[in-house]
Amino acid sequence: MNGIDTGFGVWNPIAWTLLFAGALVIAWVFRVLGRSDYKRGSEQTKAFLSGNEEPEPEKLHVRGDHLYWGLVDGLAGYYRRIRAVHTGVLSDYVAWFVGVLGVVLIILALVR
Amino acid sequence: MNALTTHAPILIIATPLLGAFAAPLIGKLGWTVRTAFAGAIAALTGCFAGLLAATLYTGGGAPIVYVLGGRLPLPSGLAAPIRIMLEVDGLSAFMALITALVAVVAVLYSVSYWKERSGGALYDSLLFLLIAGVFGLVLTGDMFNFFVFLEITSVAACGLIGFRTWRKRSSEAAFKVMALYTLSGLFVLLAVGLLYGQYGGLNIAYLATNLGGTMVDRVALALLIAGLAMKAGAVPMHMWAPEAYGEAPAPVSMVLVANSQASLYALFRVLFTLYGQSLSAAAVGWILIVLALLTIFVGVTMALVQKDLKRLIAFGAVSQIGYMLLAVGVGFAVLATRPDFGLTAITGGIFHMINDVACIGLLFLAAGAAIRASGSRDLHSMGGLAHSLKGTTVLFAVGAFALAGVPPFNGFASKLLIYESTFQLSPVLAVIAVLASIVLLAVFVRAFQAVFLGPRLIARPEPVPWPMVASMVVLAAVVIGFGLFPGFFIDKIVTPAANALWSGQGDYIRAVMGG
Amino acid sequence: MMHIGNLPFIVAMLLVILGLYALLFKRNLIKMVIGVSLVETGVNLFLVTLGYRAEGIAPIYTHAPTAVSQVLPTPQALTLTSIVIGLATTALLLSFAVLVYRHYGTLDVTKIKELRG
Amino acid sequence: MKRAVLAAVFLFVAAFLLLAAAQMRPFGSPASALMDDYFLANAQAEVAANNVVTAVVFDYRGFDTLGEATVLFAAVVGVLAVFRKLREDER
Repeated sequence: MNGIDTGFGVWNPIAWTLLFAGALVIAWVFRVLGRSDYKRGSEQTKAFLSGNEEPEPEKLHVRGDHLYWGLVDGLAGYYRRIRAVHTGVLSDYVAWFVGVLGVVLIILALVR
Repeated sequence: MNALTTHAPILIIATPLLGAFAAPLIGKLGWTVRTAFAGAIAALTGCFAGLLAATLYTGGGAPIVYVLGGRLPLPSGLAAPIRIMLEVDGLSAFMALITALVAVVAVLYSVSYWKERSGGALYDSLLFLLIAGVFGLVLTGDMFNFFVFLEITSVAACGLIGFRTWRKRSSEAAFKVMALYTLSGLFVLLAVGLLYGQYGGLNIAYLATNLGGTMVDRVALALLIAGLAMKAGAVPMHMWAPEAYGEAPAPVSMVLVANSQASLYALFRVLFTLYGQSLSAAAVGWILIVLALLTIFVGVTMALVQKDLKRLIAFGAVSQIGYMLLAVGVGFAVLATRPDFGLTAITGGIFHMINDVACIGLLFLAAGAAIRASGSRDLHSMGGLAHSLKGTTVLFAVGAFALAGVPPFNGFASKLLIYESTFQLSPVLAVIAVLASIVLLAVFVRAFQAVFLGPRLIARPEPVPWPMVASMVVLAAVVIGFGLFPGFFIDKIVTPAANALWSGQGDYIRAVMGG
Repeated sequence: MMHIGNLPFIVAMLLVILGLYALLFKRNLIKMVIGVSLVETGVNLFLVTLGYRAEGIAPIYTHAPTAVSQVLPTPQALTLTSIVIGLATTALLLSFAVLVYRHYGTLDVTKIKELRG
Repeated sequence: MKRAVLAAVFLFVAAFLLLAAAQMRPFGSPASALMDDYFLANAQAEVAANNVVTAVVFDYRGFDTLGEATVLFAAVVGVLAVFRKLREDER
């Protein structure tokens, strides 16, 4: 009743959630059993940057457009083309509409 | 009570229409009265939608026909319906429930979102017109009437997109979207004209009994597919969608997603109910599948590189339309030949509709709160909002995970059905769908990191008023509830809708034409 | 009556095509609105031609001769509705064009593209 | 190049629309007029209207007319919203 049977597999979210919660509890237990000589706010928690001063947190923050730059850079060719397609010009939007209409017309005319 | 049940289909449309017509007058009485009125109208509409759905489900799923201005669908001795009628089957009722959810949440959110702005009464009026239009789209059983409601939604939606007239980009988006909506509506009307010319009728059930596979029918189908797919936002006709969703006020973006889904519903209605077996289902199914794959792929990859928060979510919304198209396209391609997975695919696609509107709506609303708080929508200059907007942060995370299909949220349940059934037709489809979901998770991790994590970049963000939080909590409850109990909801509301598409053509026609 | 075949349908479609041409190849926003209007006019004309019945008269009974066929009333009703809808959408489109001009200072559609990429 | 492809696709779609128009049932002879003949035969008796188009617009398809008025209302509200007076902080 509660899960789904797709005919090829089964998905029961309640069982999954219970398992996940169990895993979280185990992780939490491990965390609690951690080292007792760790002190918050002391020299231990400071980042070590080869002896350099730690920059301000505002400067360390990875901003939105810096995330995944590697992936985007790897796909630069694709992105150059696909962004060129999004011209922002209304006539082009209408052209795409007419183009799709043409393709659908061909397919429907040819298929019996 | 009995009269209410009988007239529920028209009351669903009439109540928001009353709200729309009265809003400019009520607006003169001040903010409190206006808000109370809007809330009452939204709540009443939601009740009627629930009543209609309950009537349908307890009645065994047989379509409910409501004839406007008459008692019987057919006047005695005539084989053609003459009056406009609303026809509600499992799918219509399902879409009405989605729209009701969206309507209630949008009105609740708008209460404080729009308090300090000019033209609040006009905003309420347009919002109710849009809601009434979407209800009309999903309930009507008449092709020309469908066109009329299409135009109501177009005009109201564009009025709302361009509502913040001081924004340069809003005016641009409003003009472009209006031109495209009008064009798609006119092509739908042209197709309706072709069908009327051939068969002398406008009723969907009547046309479905007569349709053949002639050239004119095919051209009409092509016009309907292209026009409705554009309004739904399928790639490569999706370019208006990020502009519309991105530039509209946050609650309107959510209603616009429901509007796109109503177009998608109409596309499915045309394919399954109007044309059904009279055309080569495999070819049309593959048209949908190709459009869907393009939509999924381009949607997520474009979302990855957006710098504007609303526009990023909007591209995510475009990609989700692809999942529904994919699932139902697979279902249509194997219509009546492979019941072992065709029905599962359609079930997944239909279930994904309500999941999508809940997740995307939640994301739009949370983004609206974040933008309102920080005064910026540029991912580069936002950050650290989690320090002050704790509730919004959690809600955004819930929406993002659910949309990306992370268990145990609802997006996973419907996407699992889609993956497993499309895999049966071609493993490539499932692989692309899974990969796109992973990229989508990356997209929202980026958005979440940029907006909410990190040091406080904004000193004193505006707090989020309680009605906005409450509306987001409602959507989050839907997300989690549908995620934890998918079997229950599929059994109760999704299966009747999927059956209406898969095997409901005969029932739909018989409800009007008898026999 | 001269035999004209399906010429009225074709002429209506030609108007639709003309409007589509304006939308595709014209750069001025007002001309694009005119293009939308042309498509609309073509569709309306198409609808109203659907109702014609050979040798028929207007479907009005006042002083109508008996035993003469009348043209179909529904397409005329649909066209009336569709004309008013067209008027409403054109009005809104033009007011958005005014708004766009205020913000951008131009009506050239290729220059109104802040929302791209 | 782009323009040439566009022109070709445009001409192709145009040809299809014209083909559909040419292939429709002949002009002047509606294929099936069950609904319209019902209106012509019964409008006077049922609606008491001598003008059948009026009967269709305001009675048989009155819901469309309501929708039409709604579109008009929506457009008016939209135009009012576009040209409304903005608050100081919104300009």
